[in-house]
Amino acid sequence: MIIRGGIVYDPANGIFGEEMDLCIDGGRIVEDAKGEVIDARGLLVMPGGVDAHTHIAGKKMNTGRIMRPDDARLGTELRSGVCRPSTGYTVPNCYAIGYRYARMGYTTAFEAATPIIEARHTHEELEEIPILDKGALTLFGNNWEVMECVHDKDIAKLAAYVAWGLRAARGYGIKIVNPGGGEAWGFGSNVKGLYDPVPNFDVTPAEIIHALAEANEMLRLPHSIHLHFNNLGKPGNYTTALETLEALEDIKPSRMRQAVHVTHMQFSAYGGTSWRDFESKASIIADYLNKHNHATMDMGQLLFGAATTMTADAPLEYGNARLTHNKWSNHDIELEESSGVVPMVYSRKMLVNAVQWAIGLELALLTEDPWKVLMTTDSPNGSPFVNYPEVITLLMSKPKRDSEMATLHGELSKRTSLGCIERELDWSEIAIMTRAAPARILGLEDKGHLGLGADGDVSIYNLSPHEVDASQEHATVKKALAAAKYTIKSGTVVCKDGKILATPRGKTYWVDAVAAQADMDRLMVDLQDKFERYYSVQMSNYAVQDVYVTNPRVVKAGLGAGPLKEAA
Amino acid sequence: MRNIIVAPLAPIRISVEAEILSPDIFAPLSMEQICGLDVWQGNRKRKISDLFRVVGDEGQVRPEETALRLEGDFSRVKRIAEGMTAGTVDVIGSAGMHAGNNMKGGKLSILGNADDWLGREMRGGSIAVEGNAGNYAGAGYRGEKCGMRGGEIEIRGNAGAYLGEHLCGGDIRVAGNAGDFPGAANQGGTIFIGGSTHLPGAEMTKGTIIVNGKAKVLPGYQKLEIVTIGGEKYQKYAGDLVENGKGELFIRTGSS
Amino acid sequence: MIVEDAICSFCGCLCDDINVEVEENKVKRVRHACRLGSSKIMGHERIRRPMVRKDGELKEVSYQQAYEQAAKILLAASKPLLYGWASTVCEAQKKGILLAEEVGGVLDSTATVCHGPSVIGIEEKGLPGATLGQVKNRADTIVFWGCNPAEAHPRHSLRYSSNACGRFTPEGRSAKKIIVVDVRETRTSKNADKLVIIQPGTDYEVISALRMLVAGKGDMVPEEVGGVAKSELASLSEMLLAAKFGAVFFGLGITHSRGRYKNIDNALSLVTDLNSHTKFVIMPMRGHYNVGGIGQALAWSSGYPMSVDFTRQAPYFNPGETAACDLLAKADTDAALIIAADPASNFPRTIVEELAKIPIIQIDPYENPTTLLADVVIPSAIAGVEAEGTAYRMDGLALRMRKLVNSSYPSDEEILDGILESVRSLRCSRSLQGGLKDDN
Amino acid sequence: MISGRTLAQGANCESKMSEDFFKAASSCYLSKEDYDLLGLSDGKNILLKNEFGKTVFSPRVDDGLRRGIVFIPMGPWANILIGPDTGGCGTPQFKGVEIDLEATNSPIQDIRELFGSIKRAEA
Repeated sequence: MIIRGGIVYDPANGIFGEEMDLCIDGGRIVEDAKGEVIDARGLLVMPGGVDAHTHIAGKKMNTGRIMRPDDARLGTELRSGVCRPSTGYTVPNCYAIGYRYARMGYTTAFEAATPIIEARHTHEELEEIPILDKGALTLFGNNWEVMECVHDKDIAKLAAYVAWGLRAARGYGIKIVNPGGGEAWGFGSNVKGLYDPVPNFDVTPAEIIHALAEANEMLRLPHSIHLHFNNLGKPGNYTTALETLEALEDIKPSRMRQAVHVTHMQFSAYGGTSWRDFESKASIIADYLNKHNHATMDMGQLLFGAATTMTADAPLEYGNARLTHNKWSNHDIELEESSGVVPMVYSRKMLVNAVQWAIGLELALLTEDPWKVLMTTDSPNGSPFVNYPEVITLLMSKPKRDSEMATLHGELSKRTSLGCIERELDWSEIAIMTRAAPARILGLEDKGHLGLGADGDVSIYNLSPHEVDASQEHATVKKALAAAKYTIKSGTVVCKDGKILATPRGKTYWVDAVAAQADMDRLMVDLQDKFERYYSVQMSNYAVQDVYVTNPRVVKAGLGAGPLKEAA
Repeated sequence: MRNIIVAPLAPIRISVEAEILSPDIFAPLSMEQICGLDVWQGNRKRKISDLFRVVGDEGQVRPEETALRLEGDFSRVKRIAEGMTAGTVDVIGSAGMHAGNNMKGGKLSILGNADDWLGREMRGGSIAVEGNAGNYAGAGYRGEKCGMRGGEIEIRGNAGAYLGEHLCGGDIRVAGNAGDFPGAANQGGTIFIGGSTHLPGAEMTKGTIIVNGKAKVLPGYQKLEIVTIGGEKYQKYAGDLVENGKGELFIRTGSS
Repeated sequence: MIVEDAICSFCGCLCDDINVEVEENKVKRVRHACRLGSSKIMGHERIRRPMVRKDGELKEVSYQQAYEQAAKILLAASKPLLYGWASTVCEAQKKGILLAEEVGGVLDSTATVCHGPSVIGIEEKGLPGATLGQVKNRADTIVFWGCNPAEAHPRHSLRYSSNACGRFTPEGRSAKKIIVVDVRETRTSKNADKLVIIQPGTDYEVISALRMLVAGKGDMVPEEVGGVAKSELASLSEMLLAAKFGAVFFGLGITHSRGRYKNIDNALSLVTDLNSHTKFVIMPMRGHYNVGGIGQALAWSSGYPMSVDFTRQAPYFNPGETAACDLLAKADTDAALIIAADPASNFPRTIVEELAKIPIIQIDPYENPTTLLADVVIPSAIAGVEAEGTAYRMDGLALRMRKLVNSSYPSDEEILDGILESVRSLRCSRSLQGGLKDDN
Repeated sequence: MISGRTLAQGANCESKMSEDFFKAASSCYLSKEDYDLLGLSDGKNILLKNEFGKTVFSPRVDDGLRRGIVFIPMGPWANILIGPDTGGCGTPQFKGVEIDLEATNSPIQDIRELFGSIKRAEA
């Protein structure tokens, strides 16, 4: 396949809006190719989009679907052509997830949170999602074995457990959600801060996070720890955010990447002492990130309208349910986690929601280096992913932000600095925040760029980047981003003019990390005891079998994995 | 007024979904165009004229100038007058499920019985049923917070269970009895029941329910004073206190 | 040969510690399973060959002939019902969902005569739940409301609930409070610390009274609710509030009674309210071993967990309208594919009489009353014994069922594949002849 | 009347044509008082009927039942007494059904008799 004459943005390879041809053969970018010619003359061309943090599969997602038939009916699209029927808006069915991401030019999406014991379910759903390459992060932050290793300061055994857990879950990396809080929720309480001990385990969230970061680097995992802070979603929590980031300054990354990725920072950049005096502290967070290089983040942008909040932060969800008097699902997971799901509507009339909306944008605009901040909505927590074009246009257009702010609460300008921010992102920066940076942050070498050997994932938009002024013509930009002219996945046109033409099966990434045998042996003694006494399933029935990952892409890590190729 | 008559050509076995039976759809179309409209019978898409005799005045008009008369047994025809905004629909017989669903204006009259989900999520207009209505009259869809938000439903016979579930506004009057749980999670509408019912106003937070017959009252209702409405004495209750509700429930004295 | 840690395919407990002794491809002995599980794994007299009804009699045919006959029936129907799905694995369920889409049918599971009302209740309120191991490790107070696990889920108590020992419950039964709420004494209530007998059909009122008591508004509760004295309810409420970790398990006693899903709705609210005071979770006691799985698979593929109508090429969901019993009671379906279920036994008789009026395809390992009414009978391997695959436990945990013995019968998945192929080739040849949909 | 799961019914629910299932599912449990009041004794059967249908069961005493409550294992015999109305939520009301009962000498229909009487539509 030859993609002819596009205006290409490939920031990972230093290409910023150059007219050039791209060739794909055997599913990869090559020097030269024959076959189908795609006319992209004058059009915006970028690598396929990569979403490093989204909720697309597993128990939480299905719980959201089951409790929300009201949401399912909103997104109904008929079965037609190669497509099975779509339903849902905030909690779409598996098919809709694949089609809608592909329609926007995305080709890769990572599920953000899976407990090991429920990973089989996650993979069942990932397998049903068409087109996309995907992976799932594995939850470790409230796991008994983790806390016991942390308590014993036994990082080697912890690393062995992480390796074992990733393999059992066919998981990609370490996700930590409200560390210690999930365990405390087992008896209905929470941890209050980074140094508040976890009941019954005599460890602090700070210790858990730090130890997991050490284990992460000991195993040379492709991704860093992926962290959802304590106290998330609470006024005044920016201090927890800063404290946590400071506590990780000494972590030496084992690869050329961050030491910690902080997810949906919007929910952790809150000032004030209550919802009454709630205000943005985005500038302080951005300032910290500008001065330090060990951390990256994603926005977790919130948009007005319907959302479904779903997180392993179960106490937060109970709070949400009581606050909004909405439906509440909770799911505690033996020895490992807890979680919750609550539907939500963010209202333009609510000052709190307006401030939240502004915080996400401030974070992205005040952080100078676009490689440090990803465009996400923590879908469907801040808003469903189909609204990414709205977020991108807000980032690219000051007039759009101003006209939006004019419709919001009058107090807003006192609570955030968004109105004073002149910065408008350009296509290079957007390409970084939606393609190059998520791939690099995740450690996906073949994604997010268009260099030789990269995956043949390309998105082409019906938009001339040199002619359209994204600042003024934001409506045109939004329309173009919502329905790609072409989405090409591994060299196959999967979507043309917003219509799905093919639904190939995507790959599932997982990390096979090797730990020292002696540590693994010590670990097994612990685990056998846990399965005999505490788990409700047998150890032999626990791990995800190969049959659940039919198109795996195994990334080797850990001991003996050899020096890893670095991203450009 | 432009009059259009629709009548089944033969008894209907597999139910028909005919959301096009609405003044809003018919008004701007010629008779030929109307006859070409699709309805669904199971997985078969059919022309309306395959299943129904359709006759009426020609002339493109506005919905409020359109009178639709459905003659015969429409009890297996669903979604009659869905979303209608104006005009009239008279069913000279019984109507199937979801009649007047999401209705916004105009008038729907049903001479016979109405099946379940009559006036589901209705926002305006009026519905009158001479016979009985099924379950969920004036209710919402599964999982939604709001059912009927406005308009009026009058049922001269009995109503089924879950009458006005999640009611957010509007008035429902039932001359006869109502099934279990009328006005459950009522958030601001009014329900009048001429006969008896069971457990009215479960989790009601706002709104009013008046029962002239017998009704078992939930433990979350606080007994207040006796009041007189329209010359009759009623026991007033406030609730449902399980939800800190401020709804008002009136049950005619001597009946509970 | 002994298969260790086999997973039992009877009830929603999915006990996964079963040892099965197999000799010459036959199950000889089952260890650790309860009576229900052993009976299931040991097996019974089978249907031998596929059969098609001719002149009123079922006659043996080849599998291919049976698939083609099934395809003809499904394609001739304007609203075929594809019902059952609880006692088979997700791999078959997924295939069934695809078949329902392709033939434009309504897919419903046995949940609609079981915990269907629970699902509707969850749609109203959500489900504050947990995995069973969480209950095992933490629960000091357990409520069985309208369920009788001693007879329906015999190992529940030992593995997960009343008699289980875990990290924070090392003393097992002796340190727990067990509460049973029912309309009668049961084997389960014999092991309880407290039994509250209520009048049939009063669950909703009793739960409302408990909610008032839990919220400290007991002074407004009448002296007697549902046949239970207020003092009795007050002591129950105190027991609930005294829990450090409470778990409510509920069964068909509450879903099948007057109030149906509203009972569950209110119970979910009670548990939510209790969480303002202490920790509480709630869970339905699912009957068939993978009735949870069809709910999960349907939800991720269609957005809805049961009773999904695909006739208009897009999923539509509305139990009360699209559930199997609704369609049959209103004679609003014209063919039925029944798999891994026995509606002739389990539906009300008047509904069975309606079912008998339409063509029926049955896929099942065993003869049962539905066989007596069926037009096409296709014997299958026993999922979870002779065929492996995924099942979801009552708490939503997915496990992989092991294959214990080989079978000469095709699996449910293979049979559905066969029917799907026949549907596609029949449709293809008909469209070549120009007459597709409107040929009835 | 309430219908529900029992161990014996459950253990035989995949061998419904068997004698064991017949024994398990064609029984009807009632309180001692009701049993005596109806003049039941060994060898006597009991006829249950309501607006939906009638059928004969083998009566047994269950001390856990209160007066006025009859328990029948779920199955095709019990289901003769269950109405088709799903109450708008898809599920028939299998429990809390009103019935009349009387002692009888009539035999219990076996499973084939039970279904032999159902009229099949002409193919």
